[in-house]
Amino acid sequence: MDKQYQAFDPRCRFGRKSFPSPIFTASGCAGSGKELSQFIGLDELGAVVTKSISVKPRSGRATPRMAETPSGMLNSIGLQGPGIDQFLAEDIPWLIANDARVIVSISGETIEEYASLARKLRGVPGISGIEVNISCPNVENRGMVFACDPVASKLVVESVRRNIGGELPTIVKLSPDVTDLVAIAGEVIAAGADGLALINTLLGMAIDIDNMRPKLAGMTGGLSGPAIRPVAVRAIYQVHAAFKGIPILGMGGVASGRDALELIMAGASAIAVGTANFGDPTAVIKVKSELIELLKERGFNSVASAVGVAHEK
Amino acid sequence: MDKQYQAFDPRCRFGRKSFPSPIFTASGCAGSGKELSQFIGLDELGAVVTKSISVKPRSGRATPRMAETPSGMLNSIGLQGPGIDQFLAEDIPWLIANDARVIVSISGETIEEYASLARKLRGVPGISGIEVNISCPNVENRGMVFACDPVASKLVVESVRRNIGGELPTIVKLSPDVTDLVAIAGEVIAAGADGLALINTLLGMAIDIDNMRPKLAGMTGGLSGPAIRPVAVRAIYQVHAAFKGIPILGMGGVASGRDALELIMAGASAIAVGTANFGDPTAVIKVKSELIELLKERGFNSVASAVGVAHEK
Amino acid sequence: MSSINRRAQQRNLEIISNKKVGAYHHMVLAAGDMAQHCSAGNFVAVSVGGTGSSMILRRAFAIYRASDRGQYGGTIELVIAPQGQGSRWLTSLDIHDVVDIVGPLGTSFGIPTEPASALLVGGGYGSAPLFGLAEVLKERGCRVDMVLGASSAGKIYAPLEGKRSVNSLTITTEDGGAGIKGRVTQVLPDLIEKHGIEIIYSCGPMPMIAAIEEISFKAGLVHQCAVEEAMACGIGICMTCVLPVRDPDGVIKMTRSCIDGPVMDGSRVIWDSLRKVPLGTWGFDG
Amino acid sequence: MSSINRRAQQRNLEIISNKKVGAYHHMVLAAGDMAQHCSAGNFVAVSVGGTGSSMILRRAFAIYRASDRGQYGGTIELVIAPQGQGSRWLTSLDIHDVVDIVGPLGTSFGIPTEPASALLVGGGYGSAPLFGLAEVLKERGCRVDMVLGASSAGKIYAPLEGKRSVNSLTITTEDGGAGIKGRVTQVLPDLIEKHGIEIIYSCGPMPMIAAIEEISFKAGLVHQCAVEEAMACGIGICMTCVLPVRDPDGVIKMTRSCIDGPVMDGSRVIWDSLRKVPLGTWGFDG
Ligand SMILES: Cc1cc2nc3c(=O)[nH]c(=O)nc-3n(C[C@H](O)[C@H](O)[C@H](O)COP(=O)(O)OP(=O)(O)OC[C@H]3O[C@@H](n4cnc5c(N)ncnc54)[C@H](O)[C@@H]3O)c2cc1C
Ligand SMILES: Cc1cc2nc3c(=O)[nH]c(=O)nc-3n(C[C@H](O)[C@H](O)[C@H](O)COP(=O)(O)OP(=O)(O)OC[C@H]3O[C@@H](n4cnc5c(N)ncnc54)[C@H](O)[C@@H]3O)c2cc1C
Ligand SMILES: Cc1cc2nc3c(=O)[nH]c(=O)nc-3n(C[C@H](O)[C@H](O)[C@H](O)COP(=O)(O)O)c2cc1C
Ligand SMILES: Cc1cc2nc3c(=O)[nH]c(=O)nc-3n(C[C@H](O)[C@H](O)[C@H](O)COP(=O)(O)O)c2cc1C
Ligand code: FES
Ligand code: FES
Repeated sequence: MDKQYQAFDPRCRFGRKSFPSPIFTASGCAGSGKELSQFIGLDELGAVVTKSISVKPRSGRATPRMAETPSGMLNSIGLQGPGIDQFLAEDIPWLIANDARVIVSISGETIEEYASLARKLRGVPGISGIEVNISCPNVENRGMVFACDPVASKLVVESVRRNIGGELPTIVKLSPDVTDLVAIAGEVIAAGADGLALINTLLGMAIDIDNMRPKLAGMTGGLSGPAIRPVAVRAIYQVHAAFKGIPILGMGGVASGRDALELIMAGASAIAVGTANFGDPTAVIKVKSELIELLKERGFNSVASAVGVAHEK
Repeated sequence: MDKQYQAFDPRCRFGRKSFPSPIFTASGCAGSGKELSQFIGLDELGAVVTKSISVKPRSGRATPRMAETPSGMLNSIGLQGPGIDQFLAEDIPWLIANDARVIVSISGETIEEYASLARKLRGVPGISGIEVNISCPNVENRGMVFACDPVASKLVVESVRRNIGGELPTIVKLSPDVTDLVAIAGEVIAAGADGLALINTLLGMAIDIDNMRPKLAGMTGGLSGPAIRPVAVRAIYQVHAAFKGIPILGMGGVASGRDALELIMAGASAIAVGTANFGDPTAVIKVKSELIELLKERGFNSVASAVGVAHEK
Repeated sequence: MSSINRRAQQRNLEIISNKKVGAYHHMVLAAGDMAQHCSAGNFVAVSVGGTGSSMILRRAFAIYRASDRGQYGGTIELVIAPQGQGSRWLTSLDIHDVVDIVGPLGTSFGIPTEPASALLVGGGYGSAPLFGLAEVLKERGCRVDMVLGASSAGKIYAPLEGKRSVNSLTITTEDGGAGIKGRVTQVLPDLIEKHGIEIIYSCGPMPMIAAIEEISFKAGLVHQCAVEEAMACGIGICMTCVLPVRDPDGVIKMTRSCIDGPVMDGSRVIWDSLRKVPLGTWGFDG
Repeated sequence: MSSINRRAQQRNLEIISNKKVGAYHHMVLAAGDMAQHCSAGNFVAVSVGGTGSSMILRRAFAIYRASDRGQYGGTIELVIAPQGQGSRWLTSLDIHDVVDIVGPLGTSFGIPTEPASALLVGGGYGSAPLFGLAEVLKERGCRVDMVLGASSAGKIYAPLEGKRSVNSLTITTEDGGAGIKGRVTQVLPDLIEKHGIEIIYSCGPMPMIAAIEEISFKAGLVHQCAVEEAMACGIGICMTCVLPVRDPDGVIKMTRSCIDGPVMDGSRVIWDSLRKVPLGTWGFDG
């Protein structure tokens, strides 16, 4: 069959769910979805990954909450959000009514909070998956971030899996700020993760040399954007090398189809776009069309067939 | 006394040594010193920190050894160098003859190699300090990087301190790629470090989407440049908060006086400039004069008085 | 759920004029039909630095004027202070260069349904959106008095044609280089009394707006202010630009200034908790 | 210890011409006295992207010509292929724009002390340094034949004035769009025999140079080549630009192409181990 007539298959798969596009929005980088829908059709996305939702409403941190850095930015939002109940009553129905596939990102301060969020989400019609954001301080263990602790990470994932059932894919989002990422990935996979999301932001700080204080009210913040892409590629490559069968939602500094393809060749099955949305509200659409063009140019007839090709000799 | 007539004190101190300028070159980013001396007077630097030197000559890695990334670069040189004996016979005398103060960076694959390097350096006339680069794979422990292992880090520093004597300040260079940097800093301080160098590069990777392979022959490489500055500021801030008395040689993405001041306010006592030298061979001189100007504008009459001011309430 | 300005579009606009005026640059962009959707108080988000730039976030600029007729079709005008890297890049552009703009964004100044006596107070480039507002108010039969303040004379932006649309213009500078020496707040009480002011509109640095709200509250006036918080996206998706605002039900929420602002009811903002999360805020967890 | 070109300086140079020629841009820079220090084979390291750029490393460009007289004083000329972000930025600059340049850098082509018959072989923009070399060789009484190859006709850089300085010019293109269809290496053996070539100079892609060295070796000729390895600094301080080279004592060392090159003795480079560290290299540890 002539190459140009061959259908291109852009799908990707996490657990039991298949998604029609490999480009997602990253958690916390698409508002409620509604705002972005003015610029793009949400149905063109693989899924909207919601901002991480907590059990209770959260005001988030004081401002300043952001600082631009070279090819990146720091944020310290503090998971501002309406809490799971209002979220399920308002945000989710709107997204579904507007043809978006939805992956709900959840965050907790205790293992029980994660379990309780999973119970609330189990059986909610229309959602396509759960992303477990474990880059949150564990109040039961001196505020040590779950994702930095293999045991706590594992316990969170086990309790989510127990409560969510087998239907909804559980994607666990890891932090790159650890000595041994592969070990932590191994723990959460053993605990039942259907996929991994790599990477969350790097811990960073900026200081205002005029007022001589940290620029962010929260002192430290999460570093995102193109600056961190090499760390994302490395993380995805390492984890894919160790666990070939586990799909990875890759993210970290993707702003073009070339960037997305880099992460896919490292081992990501799909790509989430975060910070780039701030600079360009149509970024996801551009990334998607550029990516598919680049894949076709290279003779791939599906996204899946390019996943991890940089590992081949 | 009128502010403009007040003498400005640019000195910094590590252990028993005082350095006349707070700006150093970062290890591996100034060649042998000779190349840079065509553009700048080496005596204007606090010190030249040499490329990390090994016991034996090393060819380093295959090429490509570098890839540019957004506001940063990846390198995988593999510690190419002549070995300590030729280094002491040729590089050191040249540097001293050209009025450079010298901090010798050492790297080993075993604890015994670090000890042996320290013995060779003990009593070498004219050198002003040792920087212990522990971001090297430990061949006695499955290649795990020393700096990622608190126990191995401590053992290295203890053996260097034992062999180097009390005269030469020992500055230990840490990797940011760890879960708990403050814990590792604590270990090396307990083992006798006179100062810390923060930060070494972050582990990263880039993939060439045309040939579909990692861009670097060594697959992964060290990410440096402005992209990582927020991580450097955070690392310095955290470590200075925990160990106020220990001087820090701050580095990571410094390319201007403003950048240097940011790291100083976070807690660095002196600054090393690395990647910026590649983009601008006179970077160190510009950083130095801009820094001193900025400090004076803010009413500081010494570098030391600005160290860590961002911690004050 | 509040939502983004429904008229917002993303466009590449050509610069048709870029002139230094005092401490600022006055920039005119050929905006096509974007111009006709702009209301006084709206802003645009401008991409800075060009391809390969290390600056990844847009910069917000108040729309100084928007006009949908004229030689170039619709135009949008901005008043830009060259401060940091992004604004300096923008002001260094040449005529015919093209900039990537998202706009119009945010809320606009509410216009009284009946003619009223309005006082417009601007600090620095904060005067920009007030001239367009003044024109609208005049058209609606309002009396419009204006006070502009800045640290020095060069930082007062008050073009001739702008002055025509106001009944009186008072200028204050902190160094006394032009007008009255001091701050805008010093002259407000007298002006409020003298002109029988019923509504205050303000735009400028946050401490200035906070001080105006105090005066406005004491005088029992309506106060619409355009706030300025650091914004990463300008379109409501990043949650960086929040400030504590009391909603109609009395609940304090961390509210996005890019979509529920920049124009807000001054009496609803918790001014003494700016850059803080006040105790009792919805979801307060600290 | 080898050392950096002693004549290297850092300067801001004004662009006085920037013209598209085939697939390339020919750029002329007002270089003042930097021009008089350049020899054929030297390169310059150019800062790209301007302030606020995310590109932090310089780009190396061979000096096409350097002239120390003329309307603008000394000039340096470059031939630039717009490939990636940096070169595209550079070729998009206007006349009077200023670029930050470090140069001249690296080694230059060695000139025979006695007149000799020389063959100059260039691939793509690799022809650039060969025209200046041809002039010098002609002045020294050498016979100069030239072969230029590229994938297609647009990628042959061979300006009229350049052609004047050679005795013969053979062109090869892979698609046959100009000259002989094929690669430069196909035509070399005949030319070597026909013109009694004693020395080969080459510049172009590394696989081309490797193939030329094979021919040169078989024919027992001297071969000076200008190599191209990715360079982060261009001045010998980063150790990224190395390749395996046998030194005069027969020891293979990973040698910096920015200061011990770009011009090297082709017979010393370990061509079958390019991008590798050959077994037996000094300090080999893998
Ligand atoms: C609603 C709104 C309207 C504005 N209108 C105008 C206007 O009409 N004219 C004008 O000159 N400027 C205006 N600004 C400020 C403008 O957006 C830029 O912040 C300012 O030009 C400095 O950016 P920079 O790139 O030069 O500085 P940089 O130091 O490079 O900025 C770095 C980052 O900090 C942010 N930042 C820096 N200063 C401020 C500030 N004062 N307020 C908010 N964020 C800041 C920038 O947006 C950017 O993200 C407005 C800001 C907002 C939020
Ligand atoms: C000694 C020397 C002489 C050169 N002379 C010329 C010349 O006369 N004309 C010309 O057009 N180009 C020349 N080049 C190549 C030039 O330096 C750039 O590499 C090329 O323009 C691509 O850079 P970019 O910014 O457009 O691409 P990008 O993709 O943005 O480059 C990213 C990085 O990769 C490096 N890189 C990319 N391609 C190459 C390559 N082929 N060789 C080495 N490094 C590369 C770049 O230098 C840069 O650091 C020369 C290179 C060297 C080392
Ligand atoms: C403003 C902002 C808010 C974010 N909020 C969340 C969040 O709520 N939950 C989460 O898991 N990640 C959050 N992230 C991290 C992103 O989802 C993403 O992992 C990271 O930013 C790297 O991708 P990027 O470089 O494309 O932004 C946030 C990032 C930003 C910039
Ligand atoms: C090309 C290159 C070589 C380096 N070599 C060494 C080295 O030999 N030893 C070492 O401790 N650090 C080495 N580093 C790390 C730097 O000293 C520095 O810690 C790091 O690059 C961060 O600073 P920068 O962003 O200013 O470059 C090297 C960095 C680069 C870019
Ligand atoms: S600026 Fe992003 S939500 Fe307001
Ligand atoms: S390019 Fe840096 S050493 Fe050659």
